[in-house]
Amino acid sequence: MQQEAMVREAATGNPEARFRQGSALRQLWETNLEVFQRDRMALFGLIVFAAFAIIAVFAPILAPNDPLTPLKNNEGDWIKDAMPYWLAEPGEDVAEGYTNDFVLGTTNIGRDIFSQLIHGSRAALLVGFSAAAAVAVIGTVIGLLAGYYGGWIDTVLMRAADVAFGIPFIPFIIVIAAFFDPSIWNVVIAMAILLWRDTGRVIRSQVLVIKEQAFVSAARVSGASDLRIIFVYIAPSILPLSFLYGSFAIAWAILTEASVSFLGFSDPETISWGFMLQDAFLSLALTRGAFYWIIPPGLCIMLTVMAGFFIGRGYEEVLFPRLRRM
Amino acid sequence: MTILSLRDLKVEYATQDGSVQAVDGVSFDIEESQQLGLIGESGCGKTTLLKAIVQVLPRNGQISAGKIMFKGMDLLQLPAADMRQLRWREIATIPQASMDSLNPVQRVGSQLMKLLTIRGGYDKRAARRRAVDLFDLVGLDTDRLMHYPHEFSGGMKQRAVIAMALALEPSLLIADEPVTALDVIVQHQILEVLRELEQELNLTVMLITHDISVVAQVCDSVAVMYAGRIVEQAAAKPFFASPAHPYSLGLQQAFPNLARPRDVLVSIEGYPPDLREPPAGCRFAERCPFVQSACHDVDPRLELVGEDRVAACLRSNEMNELRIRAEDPTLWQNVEVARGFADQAEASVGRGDPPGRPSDASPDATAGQPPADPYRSPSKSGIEVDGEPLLEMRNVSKRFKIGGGLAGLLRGDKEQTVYAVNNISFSLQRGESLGLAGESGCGKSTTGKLLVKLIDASDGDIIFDGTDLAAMSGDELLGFRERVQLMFQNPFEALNPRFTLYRSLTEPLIIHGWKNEDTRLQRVVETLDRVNLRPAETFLDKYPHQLSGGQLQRVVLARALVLHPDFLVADEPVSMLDVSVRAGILNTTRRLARELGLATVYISHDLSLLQYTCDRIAIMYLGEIVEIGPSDAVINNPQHPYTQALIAAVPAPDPTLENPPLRIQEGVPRPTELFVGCPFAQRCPDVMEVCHNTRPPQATNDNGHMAQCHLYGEHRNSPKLKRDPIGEPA
Amino acid sequence: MNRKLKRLSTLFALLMLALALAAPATAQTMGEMIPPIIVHSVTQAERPIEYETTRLVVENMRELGLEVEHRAIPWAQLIDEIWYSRVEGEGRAERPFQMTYWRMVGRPERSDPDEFTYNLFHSSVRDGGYNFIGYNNADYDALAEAQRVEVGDKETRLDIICEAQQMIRNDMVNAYFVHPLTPQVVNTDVFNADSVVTQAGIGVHNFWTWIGIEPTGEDKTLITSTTSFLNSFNPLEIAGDAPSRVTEMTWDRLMRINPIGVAEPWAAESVVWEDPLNVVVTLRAGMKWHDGEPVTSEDAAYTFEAALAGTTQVDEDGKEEFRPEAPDYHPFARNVANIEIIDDLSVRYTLKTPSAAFETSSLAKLNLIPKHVWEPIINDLLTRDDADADSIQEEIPIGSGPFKYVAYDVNEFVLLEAFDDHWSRPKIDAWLMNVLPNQEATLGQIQSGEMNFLWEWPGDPGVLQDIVADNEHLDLFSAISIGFQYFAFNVRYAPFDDVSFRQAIAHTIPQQFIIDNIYNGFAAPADSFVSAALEYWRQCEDLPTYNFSIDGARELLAGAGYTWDDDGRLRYPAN
Amino acid sequence: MSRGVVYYIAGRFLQSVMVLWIIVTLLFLLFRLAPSNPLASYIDTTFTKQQEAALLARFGLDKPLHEQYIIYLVNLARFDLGDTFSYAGKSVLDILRADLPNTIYLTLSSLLVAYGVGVLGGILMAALRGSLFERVGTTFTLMTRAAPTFWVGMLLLTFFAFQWKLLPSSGIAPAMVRYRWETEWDKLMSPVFWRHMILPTFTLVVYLHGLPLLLMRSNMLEVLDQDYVTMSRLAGYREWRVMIQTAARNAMLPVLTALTLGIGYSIGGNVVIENVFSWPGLGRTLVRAVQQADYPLAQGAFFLIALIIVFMNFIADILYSLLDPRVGASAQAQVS
Repeated sequence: MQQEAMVREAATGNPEARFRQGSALRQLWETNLEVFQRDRMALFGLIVFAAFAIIAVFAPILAPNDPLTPLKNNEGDWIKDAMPYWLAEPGEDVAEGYTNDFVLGTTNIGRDIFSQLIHGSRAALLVGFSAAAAVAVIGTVIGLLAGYYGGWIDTVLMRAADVAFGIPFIPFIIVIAAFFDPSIWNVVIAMAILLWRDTGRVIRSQVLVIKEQAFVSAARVSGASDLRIIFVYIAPSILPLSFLYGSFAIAWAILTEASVSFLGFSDPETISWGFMLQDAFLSLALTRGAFYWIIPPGLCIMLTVMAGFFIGRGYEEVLFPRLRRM
Repeated sequence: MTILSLRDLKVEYATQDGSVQAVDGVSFDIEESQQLGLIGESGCGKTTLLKAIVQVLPRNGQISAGKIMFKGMDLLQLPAADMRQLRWREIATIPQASMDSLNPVQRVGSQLMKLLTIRGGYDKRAARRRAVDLFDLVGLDTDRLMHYPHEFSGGMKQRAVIAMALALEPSLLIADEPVTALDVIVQHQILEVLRELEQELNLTVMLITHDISVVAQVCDSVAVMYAGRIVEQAAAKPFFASPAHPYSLGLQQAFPNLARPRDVLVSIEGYPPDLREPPAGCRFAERCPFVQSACHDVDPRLELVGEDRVAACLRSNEMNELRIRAEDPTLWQNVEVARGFADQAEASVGRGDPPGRPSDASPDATAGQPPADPYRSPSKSGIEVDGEPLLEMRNVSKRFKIGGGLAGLLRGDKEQTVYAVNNISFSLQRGESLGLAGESGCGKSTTGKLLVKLIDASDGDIIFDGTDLAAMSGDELLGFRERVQLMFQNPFEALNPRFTLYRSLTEPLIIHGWKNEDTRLQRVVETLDRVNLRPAETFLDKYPHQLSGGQLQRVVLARALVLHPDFLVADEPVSMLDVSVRAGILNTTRRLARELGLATVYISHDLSLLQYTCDRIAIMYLGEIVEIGPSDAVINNPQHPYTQALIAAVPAPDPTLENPPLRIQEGVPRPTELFVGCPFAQRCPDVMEVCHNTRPPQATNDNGHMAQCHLYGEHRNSPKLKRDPIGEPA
Repeated sequence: MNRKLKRLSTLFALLMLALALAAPATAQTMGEMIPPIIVHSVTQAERPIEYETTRLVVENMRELGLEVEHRAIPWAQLIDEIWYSRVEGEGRAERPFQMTYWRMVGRPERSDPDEFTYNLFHSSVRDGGYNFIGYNNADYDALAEAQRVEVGDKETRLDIICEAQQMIRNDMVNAYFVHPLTPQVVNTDVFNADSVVTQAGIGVHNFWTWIGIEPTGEDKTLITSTTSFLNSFNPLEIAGDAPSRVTEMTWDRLMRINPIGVAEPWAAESVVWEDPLNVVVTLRAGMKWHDGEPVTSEDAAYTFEAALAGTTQVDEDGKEEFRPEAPDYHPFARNVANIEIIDDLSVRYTLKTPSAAFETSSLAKLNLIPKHVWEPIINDLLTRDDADADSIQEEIPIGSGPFKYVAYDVNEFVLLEAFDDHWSRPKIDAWLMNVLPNQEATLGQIQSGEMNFLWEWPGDPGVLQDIVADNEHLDLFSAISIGFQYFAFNVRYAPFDDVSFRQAIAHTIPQQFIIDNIYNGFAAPADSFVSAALEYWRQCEDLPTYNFSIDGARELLAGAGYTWDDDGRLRYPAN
Repeated sequence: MSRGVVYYIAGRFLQSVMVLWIIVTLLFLLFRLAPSNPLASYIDTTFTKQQEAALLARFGLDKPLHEQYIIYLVNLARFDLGDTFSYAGKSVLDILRADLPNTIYLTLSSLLVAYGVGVLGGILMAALRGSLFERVGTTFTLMTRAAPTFWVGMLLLTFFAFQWKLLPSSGIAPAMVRYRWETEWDKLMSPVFWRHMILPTFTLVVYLHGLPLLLMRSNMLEVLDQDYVTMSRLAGYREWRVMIQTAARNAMLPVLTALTLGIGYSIGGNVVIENVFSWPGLGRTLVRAVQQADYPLAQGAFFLIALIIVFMNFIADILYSLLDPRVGASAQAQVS
């Protein structure tokens, strides 16, 4: 009786209204749409990602300079550590005639910060999205297999998750990054190896719940095969959860890439925001008070990571209206 | 002295889609030591009423008008702090789902003592004494004072909550659904406790429930609520004798009564009005069989219709006449009933005993014939019984292993075996219906799963139409799946929330190779029509959440039938539904089983329901069938002490019928060991020495009525053991 | 396969060979394309200067029509791909390195050109030693050996050293471009700036400053820092830069390199060469070990004996192999044939061969160690296989130097205090070195006074300059280092086996631009492995210059027969 | 403690040991199969082939892989992490022993402050559910979680240490203070140490407080919906009692678990902050060890961090089963 009331409340109070469409794909689309319609913050996150994606794609066109080649003045010397011209007090030393070339100033050896920022979005998004995809796919598959089949498959996979939970994440990435050629893919690989653990566990427990639901038994009684049950009945309910973890994984990946770059384990040929911060730190930005080296990349990281969080939260609010959890 | 007095109370909920008038002008009084039962189906506003009285409405809820007077104080004018003081000291509340009302991480006694010290001003020692007394009072073992809630069974938790409610000696006790979701024996005992307390402590009680039999057992007056309004209020006896509102009439007829079984139960079809836009006239008009045109326009007021009784019906002056008309099930605007009634009449011809007539232990009808095999169906369903049975269970057992394995070994879990089903046998003819009953954990649901091969038996054979289930695979299994279906307990879970009804119903067809979309559609429409979802086309594109519980359960039934199976297992098919619509589902199922020649196994804890629907009933205890036989024989002439207890525990929806005292205690042991003797020996009131060490024989009479009990074997005259202390099985 | 067929196929193979040989001949004008070249450096994170320089040069090399990959990897990996990947097929990396950024740091004992002259280029250390570039020139080997033997006659030795420099410069096996200027900062509130001694090629962080620096007030503790490891204090180990600062003060030496780079007697009262093979060393009287024991000729003798100690083992091939217990110092004592204690304070060392560098690289190199401490340790080690003397860490290191050990916290700091019984007691009371890998922190501390002596600055010198300009209490010192930065070529393989090619690459290095823009002016142009700081050893004729000029490089290449194809890609000379 | 709980703990412990064994094995393989040269940190002018062989022998690197593995396991079991490449005469354990307390102080102080702030904030947010303050507050918290810690650290350093010179910029204390500390106790009693702790702690708190805050908030919202909370309202308890004693107490359980887990993960995650603030802890040592190719040290530090994480995961499980009697019971139900 109580449950009926709950379900009815849930149905009319809308949280369950996410189940509206027929085909799994359309449904997913609907869920996604709902997330962004309901949650303005999630929409904001989506817009941020979209904006950075456009910037990343058109980076070579948008960036006024090569991010790695120092700018040169008329004498052929590097224009080092130039303040953004619009910040400089009158009389302060701003290299003449170059103001348009470096709106955000130059680095310690004269690289254009604005161009670096623009190119940095590539690394961030590349790492963010590929790591998120890897984490979500691996986690979902493992969660589905472990949850659905149970038994020794479950045991093995969940022990593996325990192991993954026991490995310190940042140290692991550092070691991976130090042992193999510096590359942004190290972060992606390390995340794929370790971070499926959360997704996998949650999806598994969700599968366990769904698997026990009567409509799944009904499908089995009707003669549906395991694959049909997994993909037609269980997976569609799970996918939004994968998206949720995927969005958070984007955020973590960007943050992690930044940390690893900051520690100096990144590929110096790939400009990333973390690399910019490391460059600033090594170039003694703090002593120099060169906040214009520090603030822009930090803000970009924060913005993209926040976008991931917001989107993840949007999914959460739709999926667990009561358990709004971070 | 009037303890509580409501006057024209209105409560509104603000929702996204406008405001809902959950309680709309409710007035009533509760006098000192009166026990008022407030009856209504889910969503009628009874719980909201409670929350309004103690003023714990959710944030979006608001009392928009009216007065709540408590002992002369206007509660709505009372400062919040004073109101808080009033709670529990004066008005104690047993909330709905009180099982979850105990803080899971605090010991029960501590919670009780905390209440006594903080709210009651007791010092620690006195609080402890009082807590012990309270435990005693509600019949709880005082040794368990310092146990955690999870160490309590459901019934014990309920008792504990009652103890807490009584702790500060309130003037008024409000209990919201105090026995819902409890097993029948536990339910009986809680009601017993309540009844005793009422008498001992002279309690003033307001009891909120959907179950009129509970009210019949513990209340001296009744108020019926419908769609936010009180539609009738009366003293209990006159109310049950002669309801004065059509809704009350319907409710009364919808309830099965073991003592006075009905041929046809009434189903009040339809559902309550949308309280965002309540109708201008009578709110029950849509579902009322006696509706007149005026009913849609005029809003009936509560009027005095007799001594101390009020009802809100425009036709209350014709009520005596209506009452007589209401006896006719066809009246309830229900095709089902019309058809079902006809079926019933037809079926009666073939049935040995007309329902309602108690049969003797030694039936006369089959004299001269060899005693019937209790596991085979006697020829009484109006169905041909010659030839092979459709389904046969032969000494089937199901064991589950828990713990163990490499992981378990590492965790230090000892491997354990749960004997969920233990050596049961029965057979089922085409078209026959069998009921499986027992307390939770008795193995009846496991049996259901075995029957449809959701799980496989550990031992024994299940033969379906000549083929052993264990041997099935591939196409054969697919063929089996086509012929055997399962109907689920919870309609809200049984359908994939992401599928339209059409998709849900067409899935089985797709799986079984129905390639043509048109024929599939045709079959789906036809089946929806069959289960009275009409016009069927309007349902195809709907999603489960857009339907009411009753409609959903019809869809579940439709899905089960869409393949035209031969055999249906219905696991608690109506327990999640409101009483007013239960009968509808049962009637439809029963009718379709007939129409399609379907063999049915009903699994339910509700014996009256099984009596209503089944040819035969099997009583299960700890995985074993302790008694099986024709429904009427089992209900009216129970042999096994356990069956007797189960039947005695069912509350009658009639205050004049008092339940016989219950002779057993609550608490089914975990089935983790096999018994040498009788599994019921631990709880049996008639236990004998032999019961503990010898398996009881199966005593069968000619009627095919079997009980597995020493009372009917060679040891029938052995001296009975004293019940206390409870003997361990040897 | 029958014989006929076999013959036929042989014939066919020969035909193909002939065709293959004929093909380039028919092309006539062009050689093979030069395959992509990999230039190694460490990562930007590790050493930005090296990374940026390499980047710049790589860019310029590309302008020559070469396909160049800049491979920036962490030091640990770089070692693998350079040091351990010299020869085709034997390396840890897939193929031998081709060209890499490399650097040599300045140390006092490198004030004598011997180490660089011999170790960097002698063909005997080509396989496992420091001649990783694979230079193999018999003429040069002769010079490197000769300069070692030339004891008495400094002039002659100078000529030899000059000739060696000339030869290396001509052959362009290493493309030198700068000697860094080490910027160093002293807090002149605490110390008298005039008492700071600058040692040629090293800077202000030298023994003479440590013992001579005068506190101006009550604050008599010198606090400095290092960015590198403080990994061990062991008189028989040549550890990193920072620990060396500690060992040179804790343990005295018979001679020390003076500020102008010449060895002079220190713990020795006198060093007298009886002949080119015999030298008598007489200790100062009254010296004590930090534990109070007197310093005697026994100790001076044992210092060399310990360095010579070792066991001879026979390896699988039956070859005898000597394994010294102090492998770091063994090379410096190897030339000693006999040690004779003359009296309490005098010892005679007899050499196997005359050695010009014996004073600088042996007497001024070996730490004087107490026999009573080390003899038991060494004797024990001789019986064991699993450890060397350089893996020993004394609980409390005992030396006889002007400073004695007080406290040491791994990777954190080391604290020394003045040894009151020393004949040349320092003017400060305590000497403290913190480990501060974080340059920001270093700058913060030198400004706040938490630190008063900054000797090691791997960061941007311009920042330091600004800091000093802003803070009156800070003085900036700088000195040209003995060390140098260069690109090393693996001369074993094409195209770097060709002098002209190497010389052309040298032309692509914009020396002045690097000094101005990357070093912020804190570097001196380099053209040899002997630093300009070592004035004496640079009194040579002008060495050849390789000005930055892409066109010059092209001309050089064209002159050597290299060609460019239509895509502008550089090709080897035909044939 | 009942038998069930003991079984549960013993089982969990065994499981943790197994997990650790797998991690240790992976660690071994990772370091043995890594492409970098394990002896890179030894290269010097005088480095010869003989020395190389001797070194390989000294560190046991000349033996076949499986033999190395056995030796490695045996040594680990005795908690012998081997010798460092770069610190003569020091074992890996010596170095880690010096680092570990510093890391623990930083981790604990930041976690305790962060969880204090977070729990209180979470209760506040739950109490003010739906208000503007709550929306702004949670969004702000999300922002702090999105900001890279090292970046926050850099900003704080710029202002507090470099511009305003209010607080020290790095390390745990000037060496002249430090060398007088003979025991950890001396360190903890030193105000200078605590002054050095302020900035890194604050930086971590900015990041760390988000998890407990959001977790506490959602747990509170969940618990406030529970029947026993309604029950205590019905029982007429004061609102603060309902919020704090009943709701917050129950909502705290997962937060406490998160805190326990957080100790482990923070010790591994503080790597970046330790480097920004030159905090002489495990993380800084790990990074330096990796950079200097001191593999035994890097491996040891990694192992120690993993050990702490696995141990804290174990503790969290146990703690949860002790704090929440239901978990212990379900464990017990499996055996009884």
